[in-house]
Amino acid sequence: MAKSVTFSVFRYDPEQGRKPHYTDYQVDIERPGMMVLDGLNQIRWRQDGTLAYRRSCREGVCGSDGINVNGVNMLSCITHIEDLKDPIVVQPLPSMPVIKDLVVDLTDFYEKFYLVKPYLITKGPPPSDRERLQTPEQRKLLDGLYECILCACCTTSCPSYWADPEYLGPSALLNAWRFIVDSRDDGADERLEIINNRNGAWRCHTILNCVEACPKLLNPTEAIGQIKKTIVQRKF
Amino acid sequence: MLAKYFGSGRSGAFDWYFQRVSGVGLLVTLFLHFFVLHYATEGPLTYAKVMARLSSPAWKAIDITFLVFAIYHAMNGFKLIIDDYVHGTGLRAILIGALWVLAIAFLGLGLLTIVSL
Amino acid sequence: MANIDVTIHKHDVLIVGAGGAGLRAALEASRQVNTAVISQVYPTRSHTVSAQGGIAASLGNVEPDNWLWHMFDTVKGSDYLGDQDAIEFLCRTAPEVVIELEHMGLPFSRIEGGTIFQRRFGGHTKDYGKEAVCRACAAADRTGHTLLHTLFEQCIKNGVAFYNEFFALEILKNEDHVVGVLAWDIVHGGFHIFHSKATMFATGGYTRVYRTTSNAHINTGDGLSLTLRAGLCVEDLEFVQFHPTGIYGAGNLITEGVRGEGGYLLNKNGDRFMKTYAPTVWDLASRDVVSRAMAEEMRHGRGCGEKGDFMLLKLDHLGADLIHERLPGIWDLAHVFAHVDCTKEPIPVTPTAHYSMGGIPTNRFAEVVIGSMDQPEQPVKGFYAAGESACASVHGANRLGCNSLLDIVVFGREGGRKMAAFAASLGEYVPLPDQAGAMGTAEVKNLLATTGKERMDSIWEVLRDTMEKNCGVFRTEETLTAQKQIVEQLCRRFKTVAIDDKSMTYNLDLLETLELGHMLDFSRAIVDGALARQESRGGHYRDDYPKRDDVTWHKHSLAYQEPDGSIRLDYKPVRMKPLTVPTFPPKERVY
Amino acid sequence: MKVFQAKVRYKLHPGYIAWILHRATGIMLGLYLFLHIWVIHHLGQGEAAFNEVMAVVQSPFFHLMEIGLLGTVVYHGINGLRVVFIDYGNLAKREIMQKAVYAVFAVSALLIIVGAIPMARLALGL
Ligand SMILES: Cc1cc2nc3c(=O)[nH]c(=O)nc-3n(C[C@H](O)[C@H](O)[C@H](O)COP(=O)(O)OP(=O)(O)OC[C@H]3O[C@@H](n4cnc5c(N)ncnc54)[C@H](O)[C@@H]3O)c2cc1C
Ligand code: HEM
Ligand code: SF4
Ligand code: F3S
Ligand code: FES
Repeated sequence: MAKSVTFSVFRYDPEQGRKPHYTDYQVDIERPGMMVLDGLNQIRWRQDGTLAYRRSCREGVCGSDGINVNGVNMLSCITHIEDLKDPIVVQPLPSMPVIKDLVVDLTDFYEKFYLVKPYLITKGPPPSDRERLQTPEQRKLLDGLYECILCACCTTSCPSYWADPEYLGPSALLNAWRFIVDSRDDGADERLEIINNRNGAWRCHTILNCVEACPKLLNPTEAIGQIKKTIVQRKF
Repeated sequence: MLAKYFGSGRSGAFDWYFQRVSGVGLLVTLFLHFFVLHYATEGPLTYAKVMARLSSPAWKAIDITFLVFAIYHAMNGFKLIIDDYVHGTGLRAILIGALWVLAIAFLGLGLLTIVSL
Repeated sequence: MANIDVTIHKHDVLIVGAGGAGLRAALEASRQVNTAVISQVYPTRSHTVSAQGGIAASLGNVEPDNWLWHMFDTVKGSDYLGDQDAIEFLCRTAPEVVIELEHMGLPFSRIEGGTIFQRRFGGHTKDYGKEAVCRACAAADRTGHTLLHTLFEQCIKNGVAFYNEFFALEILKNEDHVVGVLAWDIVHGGFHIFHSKATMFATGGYTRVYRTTSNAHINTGDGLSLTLRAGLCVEDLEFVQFHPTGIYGAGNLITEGVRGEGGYLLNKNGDRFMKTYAPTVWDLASRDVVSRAMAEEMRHGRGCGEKGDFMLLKLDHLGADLIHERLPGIWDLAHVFAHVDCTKEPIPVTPTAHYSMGGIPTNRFAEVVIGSMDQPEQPVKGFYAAGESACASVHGANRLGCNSLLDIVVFGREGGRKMAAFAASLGEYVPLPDQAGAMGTAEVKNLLATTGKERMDSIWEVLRDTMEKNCGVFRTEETLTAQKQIVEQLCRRFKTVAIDDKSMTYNLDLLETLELGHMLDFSRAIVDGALARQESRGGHYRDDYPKRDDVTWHKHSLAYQEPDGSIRLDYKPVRMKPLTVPTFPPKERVY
Repeated sequence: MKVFQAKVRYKLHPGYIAWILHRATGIMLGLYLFLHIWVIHHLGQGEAAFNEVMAVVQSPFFHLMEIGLLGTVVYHGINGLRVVFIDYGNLAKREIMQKAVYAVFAVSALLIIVGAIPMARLALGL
């Protein structure tokens, strides 16, 4: 197994005044099942300590490490090196300002998320001594929505977002829908008001890149479709 | 930054919905139009053949529906594209305004043609 | 390089760490006073997001339950080292805080009738140990994720100030009063002093010092060594929990919920070996017991695979439907990290370093305290701790599954309240000391100026391998003495370590090296504590002292750092008196 | 701190290709529509004007162009249906979405070929 693969990594350091460039590294395949993150760690620890990237949980649940590998957005920690074509081209998430190397500025992404009021909004007080009731069927509506880890893989893969940075983007919309369909929530009106905007749901052209990109196998397009239909239903 | 998301005029719900409605409408009328024109009519198109068909009121009605759908759909489609790529509010207003003028002009022209035949 | 800007911020309450504990505290405090949170990562990247199985509370939705049984289980699980006042508070408050979470919007799974779904979990029993009980309130197998996200959402709603991607470097003290924290802005570079009236550490666990671990890269226990360096003590670090079911080769956790739902462990002969080690609850015994049983099986050549170094966790008999509904995340993990479709085949597992029972000593109000055998505990003014980085101590020598998420919300909330009250009562800010942050700024500046060949990786490699070998599931005088020397030697090497990256912007090299410094510091406390403790209790198992020794060792270890970096040990008694109920006296622990 | 905007280079997924084609065909159709109305307007000018236009339009070259038009319309129309069914159907489902795109390609190709045969005959004067 003394094989190695080439990582062609996007490098950019704002302090060096140098244009972005790609540096090739040889990564040794030490064991089967190595992930792209293991490769990046190997480079950082053994070859070039200046490489910067984000990571935390290393098991695909925290959403730190969305990057673009061979032209596709993914989480480095759950992408097997052996499933990729050599050389492996590693880039930061597209369309976001690059802070350094693979680290991008996600401020805009987070602000879009805050904008859709991603928290339970209730009008009446909850029962004093027990949980609000929600049937398993009602709870099932949240499946495929609440699992979002805010990794930004979807939004940064969306050509509509590239073209129009004011677009809310699939992740924010999916999270909005997560609350709108929650049987305990009373904030649908407020949220739909915000989303029913030229930069809201209507900028989605059902391109489906977001669905291809989502590492948690969620389906933002479907959620956006629900939002559109709901708004249309309420209007006409 | 919130301000951007509020009160910027038309929401887009109407545009979106009727893009679909007109699209499906078009699918039907366009099919008829295309089929009749290119397959159902025998041999080379002549003035007489076209006029004969067009002067029947039923055909006029169909063609008018087709025209309205098509103009709306195309104009709205172009608006969608302008919305995507033009971010300056002023420029966008001008372009979309121009689009409206163009669309109405061609609608008039088309109607005139159909009715006057 | 010599001049790096220092920016000063003022907030009534400052919380370091945006995991469940930090966020719960922030939410509570922000209702009353100006509150800020600094975190090394964006809040939802905190390690709490990984928690799978559930949060314990005796709601009794599925079958009758009672907080006293929960308390009994927790005391017994802790191998009688837990402080019983804190444990009573924990278990009694549990239903209230869980319901509160639901009211905040946490998407718990539900049962018919619409109440919160509960499942069985290791060590949780009914009627004082009779049989397993459904006590773990769960959102599928993503309970931590939903908990963290829900708390974060509420914090957004409440306008808590977040300083994300800030790395705490030093605790600032004026005399014996904690007045804030010095931090490094990871994204832009630069020092920031956070001046506060009350400061909480909720910096999470420390098991990244082991090679096989279920923990995130960021779980490097920084909070503990910062506390040590501030001249305060840490408690019970030798108690590290090894979770029985980490994915073989990777360490990622397979929740105990799998066994709660009916999965079980097999050895190479296909035997359910747990029946001999825990005749009552079998696979649902406490974690230390199961991990040790597995290690024991492997020692006796009954492990699976060529090297006999893993066991099999079988769950395919549960049926694909149940797995996809209740354990969808587990299916993913097994698929991605073990190449196994767990609806068809068993998952190869080994014990994996999982949870840090030890931490910054606190009382049940999340106030950091200092005490000793003959000196009653005294709060440190303005300093609080909660969550995995704290030691209340509700987990004693071994934590029960699902008690940690409970711990972080109960003591996070309590700490938040206490801090808000303290900050309000304080009136004026206690001034910053002269030369505030001199130590932390020097540490960073020195690293940025280093040249040399020693690299952090070669030191860390050795540290995590040897900690696992010498200070893991089984320990002896011999291995621990060896480990003590190894860590000392690594500390010496660390003095000459150099970093490649000298830039201010997102300098990961700097961060990882700082973190390694932290790990080395508290590893010494782990090893020294373990070496001194000549008994076996909970997560600390000494082959040379296989019995629990309540006469000599029924006490908490405390570790202080000497100026030369070595560790001085001290001890304090276990708080045996609960708040309202009689004490559960130490008994032999059988499951 | 200066920040750099990464160049977008994204792998083409079926859905992405389908959208690019839809947009391209949409623009072409829109332009054609306006042209078409202009041309047909000449019908109103009487038989002579009509025949003049027709003489041009009935040439083999234009018949071949019409095949292009057919292709554009058919693809845009069929894909338009897919787009409608993404929201008012279940074509956004992960398991189906790619298949739906391929189906659109296949059906369009089929229709185009079937439709093009008589036109090609006309064009080539067969
Ligand atoms: C895989 C797994 C599954 C688990 N499952 C369960 C379960 O089912 N039930 C249960 O009860 N428990 C479970 N646990 C345990 C539980 O998840 C953790 O103990 C708990 O989440 C810890 O929360 P915390 O808030 O204390 O710390 P964390 O969530 O770890 O947060 C630590 C915070 O501190 C910050 N921080 C750290 N160092 C610094 C620094 N130097 N400067 C600035 N910020 C810093 C980090 O950014 C982070 O925000 C599980 C643990 C694991 C690993
Ligand atoms: C004369 C015929 C037609 C013209 C001129 C035309 C033109 C256009 C244009 C310019 C667009 C915008 C493209 C874009 O948003 O990228 C568009 C979009 C669309 N068209 Fe057509 N089209 C025609 C026929 C049809 C037909 C027959 C359908 C079938 C149902 C259809 C369905 C759609 C749909 C659904 C969209 C919206 C795409 C979106 O919102 O992303 N169109 N069309
Ligand atoms: S929807 Fe998927 S891709 Fe998008 S942010 Fe959430 S988890 Fe990431
Ligand atoms: S990629 Fe973009 S356009 Fe819509 S379907 Fe996804 S959000
Ligand atoms: S490191 Fe957490 S998702 Fe990859």
